[in-house]
Amino acid sequence: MRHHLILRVVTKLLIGVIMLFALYVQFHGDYSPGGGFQAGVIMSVAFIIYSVVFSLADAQKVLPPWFVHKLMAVGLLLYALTGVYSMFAGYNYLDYDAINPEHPVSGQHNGIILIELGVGITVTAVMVTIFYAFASRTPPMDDEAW
Amino acid sequence: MLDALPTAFLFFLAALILPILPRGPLRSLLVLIVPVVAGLAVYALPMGNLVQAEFFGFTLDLMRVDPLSRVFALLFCIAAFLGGLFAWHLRDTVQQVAMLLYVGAAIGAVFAGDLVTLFFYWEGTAISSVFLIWARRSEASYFSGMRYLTIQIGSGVMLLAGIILHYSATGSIAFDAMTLDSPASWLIFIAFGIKAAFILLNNWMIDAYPSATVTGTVILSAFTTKLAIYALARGFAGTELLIYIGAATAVYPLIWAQLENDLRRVVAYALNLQQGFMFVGIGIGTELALNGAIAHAFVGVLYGMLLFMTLGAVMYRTGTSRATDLGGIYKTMPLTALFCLVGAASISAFPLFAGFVSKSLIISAAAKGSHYVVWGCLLLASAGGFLVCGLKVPFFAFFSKDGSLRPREAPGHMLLVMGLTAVLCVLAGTNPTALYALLPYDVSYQPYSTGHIITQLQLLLFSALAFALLLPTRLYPRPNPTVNLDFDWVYRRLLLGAIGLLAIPVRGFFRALDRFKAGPLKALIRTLYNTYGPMARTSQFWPTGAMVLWIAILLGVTLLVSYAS
Amino acid sequence: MATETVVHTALTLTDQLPALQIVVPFVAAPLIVLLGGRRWAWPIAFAASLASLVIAALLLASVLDGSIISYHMGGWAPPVGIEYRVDAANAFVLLLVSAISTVVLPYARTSIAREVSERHHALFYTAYLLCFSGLMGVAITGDAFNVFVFLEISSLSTYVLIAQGAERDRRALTASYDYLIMGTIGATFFVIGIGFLYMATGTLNLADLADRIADKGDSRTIRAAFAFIVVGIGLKVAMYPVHRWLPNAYTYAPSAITAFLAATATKVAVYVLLRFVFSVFQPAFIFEVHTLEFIILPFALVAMFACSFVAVFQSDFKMMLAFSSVAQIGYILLGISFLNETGVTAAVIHLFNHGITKAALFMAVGAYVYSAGGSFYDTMQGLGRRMPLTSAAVVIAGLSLIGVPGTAGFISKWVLVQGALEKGWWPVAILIVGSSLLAVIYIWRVIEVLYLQPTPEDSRVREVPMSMLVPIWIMTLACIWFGLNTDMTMSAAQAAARGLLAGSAGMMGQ
Amino acid sequence: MDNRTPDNADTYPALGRAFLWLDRPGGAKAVRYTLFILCALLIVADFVFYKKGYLPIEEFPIFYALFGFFSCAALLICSVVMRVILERPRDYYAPTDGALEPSPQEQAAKVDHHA
Repeated sequence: MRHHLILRVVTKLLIGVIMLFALYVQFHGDYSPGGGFQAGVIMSVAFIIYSVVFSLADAQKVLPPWFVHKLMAVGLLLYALTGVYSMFAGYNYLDYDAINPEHPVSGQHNGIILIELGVGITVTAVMVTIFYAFASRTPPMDDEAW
Repeated sequence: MLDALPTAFLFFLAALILPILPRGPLRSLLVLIVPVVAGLAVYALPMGNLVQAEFFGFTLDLMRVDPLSRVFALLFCIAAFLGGLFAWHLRDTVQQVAMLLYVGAAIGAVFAGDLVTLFFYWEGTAISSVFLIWARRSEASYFSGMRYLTIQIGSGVMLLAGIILHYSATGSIAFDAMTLDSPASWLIFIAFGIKAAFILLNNWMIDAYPSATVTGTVILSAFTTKLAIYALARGFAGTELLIYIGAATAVYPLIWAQLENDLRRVVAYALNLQQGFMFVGIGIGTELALNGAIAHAFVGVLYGMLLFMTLGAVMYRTGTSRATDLGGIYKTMPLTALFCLVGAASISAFPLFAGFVSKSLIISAAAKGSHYVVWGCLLLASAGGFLVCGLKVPFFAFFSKDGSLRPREAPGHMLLVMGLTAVLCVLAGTNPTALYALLPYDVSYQPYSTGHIITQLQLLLFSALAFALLLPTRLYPRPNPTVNLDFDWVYRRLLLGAIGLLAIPVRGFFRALDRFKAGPLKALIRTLYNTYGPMARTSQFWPTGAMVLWIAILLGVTLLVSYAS
Repeated sequence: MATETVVHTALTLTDQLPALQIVVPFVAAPLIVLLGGRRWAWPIAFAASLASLVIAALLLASVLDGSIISYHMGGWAPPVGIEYRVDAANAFVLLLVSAISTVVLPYARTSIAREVSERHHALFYTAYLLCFSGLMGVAITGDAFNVFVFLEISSLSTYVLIAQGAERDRRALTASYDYLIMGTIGATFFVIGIGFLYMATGTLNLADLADRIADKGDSRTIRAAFAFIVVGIGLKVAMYPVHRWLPNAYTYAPSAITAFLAATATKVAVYVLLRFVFSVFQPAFIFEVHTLEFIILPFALVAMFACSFVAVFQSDFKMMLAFSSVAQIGYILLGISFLNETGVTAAVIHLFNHGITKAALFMAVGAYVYSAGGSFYDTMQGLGRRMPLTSAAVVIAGLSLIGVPGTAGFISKWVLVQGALEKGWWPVAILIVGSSLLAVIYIWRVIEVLYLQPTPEDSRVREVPMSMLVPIWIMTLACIWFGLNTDMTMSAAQAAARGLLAGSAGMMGQ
Repeated sequence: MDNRTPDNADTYPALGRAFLWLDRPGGAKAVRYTLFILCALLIVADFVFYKKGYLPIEEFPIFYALFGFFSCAALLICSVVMRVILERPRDYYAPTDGALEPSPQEQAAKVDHHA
């Protein structure tokens, strides 16, 4: 899509905004509608648009597939290990009180943020992986042929 | 230290180690040392139930040590030592391992305090000992071994059936005295009886002993039947039926022993006859009689082994033990001949020899109980036994006509062990108090009274007189190289014939089945194949849609049923 | 939410066991991806499985006395929060699954190395661990929706695992795809059923559900829920006529996976079925009785015969065993449909015994695939002499499959026949014995191929390595052990059956 | 091949030579006469010594001697008669029966048993 100049410019402008919005949704998850799942999808949209407009190869330069794989695992581990931490602290699995036993409410907040971050990372990575998986199949025709 | 381990395991352990050792004297030494260690251990064992194990909810007594079991275990250790020494020249792993396992199983069975353990060792003796027969590695010994195994396993199966019935009736698996009042005890009784070689159940013994190897026969003769004697003494002491069975068993083999050509078979018959004496002793069941039976078993092992050893030595040197092929070899095997005479004197209960002190116990007990017929039978068996084993065996093996055989004297270790056994026989005969001291009950019995010695000598020497007078005439059945029909004819011929008759309807049935197979059955299989075979709808790949359709149908039906009800 | 500091007593490791049961394999899965190396994949998977086994054993030991462990996720008390609930019935299943997994994994290492290309190994073991933790989760959780979630985790990873067989046979892809469609429909039905239940009762906690259904009694919604749940889980169980995904899936999956799935996946599904049929719904409901008698019972009987016949005519050992699995599931469902204690005991015990038997057999199939390159009868000709240990295991496990006395299979069939007679359904008892005869035929065919046919002259087949033989023989010996020593299995199965038949009381435990 | 060594009495063991008188003419006769004498002595002894019996029949003079002689004679004669009924050829049961193993005379080149 090298010749779609407008698209390329607009995309460049939009990607930052999309990412910012994703982060907003991510970190307001504990107060308002939103959270890791939605944020992860939005975040992945940024990468997907980039690869649609610029090219899969460029996108994979930014976010190599092996890295995405690791991200999936990291997100999941973040979630799970938060729970494990509370177990070590002597609470039930995923009992966020453990994060700040003096002040359970703040513990709950922090716990949810951690969890949601894990979810967000994983969802982003999974969405991007699915896109990569479909997109990296041999293209039926190249851009110039449109 | 050794009382924590069941004595039988010593032998099993040795059987495990033996194949690792290099082939040669080291192995023979192991076979020799184990019985010594075991014997010392048994001698030192305290009384009581020493080792127990849990097995499927049963508590098994692996080591019941009491005077009765100890004397038999001791006897088996001695027999294993003698047999091991006799087999010193052996370089056959199979036989050596089988020997150790067999002895171990026999000792284990003696110490078994409950029926389940007894059963395992019972079968163990059967399975391990058959290899001593097969080790001859001839076709005849293979079939003989198969017959032996079938009968022995049959005994085990009956024992098992009896145990199961006994357990379901009483809830106990303890091996104690029983009475013949239920199918369970009858089954156990017959199982014991097969191993003990009751009359008409005895042919396995005659068949198997001479079929085994030179060394195998010696070992075989010592354990299986004596183990059964132990079992009978433990379980059925005082059973009156045993007296009559014993009397019959003692008399029955006489004629066949007279006719038999193979001297090892003759000895087997003679040993079988001695079993009869023991049955009588057990059947009478008084302390005197029981002691007699056990003492007789004890010395029976000694002279039985001695006789088989001498004949084994002859066979080792000449390759045969048939009366028609032997004769005159006392010239070159004089020591063997001498030992054979000692054995013959022992089995015939000559005064000063082993049999005298034990046999007189039993006959006295029979006479005391005024069992007239039984007493007569035993007397007849004594006289006839002397005729076959005391006279016929040494005479035809070593003296008789002079053949062309000039074998060398038996090897050194055989002479040593035969001498040792002969000395034991004489010691037991001259020193009865030492023998009686081993027995479970206290006896005050003096075999050496003048009257007793005279009557016994009368009996024996006048039998010899009959032999001497009739031998040159045609009234003496000289050995012929033939086969004599015995009870085993029933299962080796009659039963086979019966099976042949049975085969006719069976064949008819299968013919009909064939016709059925060709017709309707084939059609049925074809239909089944068309429905279920690889090309049929049921086993082919179903399209996803079809599967989903089935789901929908199933859901619909389920909903319908649950709504309708 | 608490606004003041709550006094909190710290939990000990023992209290955390129910959570650890799932968390350990579940954390291990992404860990493999993160570390990425092929070298680490197997040790991590094995360590996780072993740890699960230890935990399951500890759990079973602590609930054998009939007590119940309840673990509150995130500190939220049930019925609002998610509850993990361990009693004798599911501790038994947990132990079975983790034990099979721990035995299969060493086998898998060798077998998978040959059947799956190396670059997929890390992800393979990840999927395996996810499947494993999903199955464990289904068994341990006390929350209906959580059951669905774990069921999906295990199912999705199973689809992946089955597709791994594609390197040996491309048909694995279609098999996996079929299973995906069927499994998804099943899961959907199941979740619809749960939705109905939620509609009718307003709760998702299984124990709470049972209580409320008992209070409320019969209603249309509950009947619909029952139908959907039975059909949904029935799909997972591979109930006849919706069993068709199973033979292909088992046949084309990698050997180790087949062994693992055959011994665990359908068994866990049976456990869920038992839980819902007997604990959540009241066995006294007439619609339930009718459903069991008019639908499950006849289909179970049909499965026993139809699939055994198909098995008889198969020419692929693995496919034969797969069909035999469907037939054997027929026995389990039959036991359930008796609706008496003996029948349920038979179902539970057959669940276990068939699990170990099939694990042994499928692992043996894998051994033939490993050594001879295939599981068709014509590649296995005369291998009884070339691979004596594997073939001996096949014979013993085959006898157990037939139900010869002295093997595990006999025990379950014996109890099953007793259940039928107790009910007075002697024709069913005869049918049970009759279908066992079909098992004789198809096992005999294998034995004939292995022992009575000549080995090809140029055959270079050798016995498989110890790492495969030892697991095979562990399972084979287990077949004999549990055939002779029935104390443990029978008492556990009876305890489970009694607990299940006690209805909601079984769930609440008091 | 010890079986076939030339028959030379000097090669026999000493003990074997000591018994050789048995083979000489009269050797057997000597044994037989010894037996007769012993039997006669025993009959005498029967009346001389006291013997204790449990059964009345034992009190009968030389009961044991009579019993021994007549029962054995009867037994032997009985066997001769029974042989007519019982005797069968060697290969009655099977062509490979134990009774058929070759005897040393039948095997010209007998294998060495000391091997």
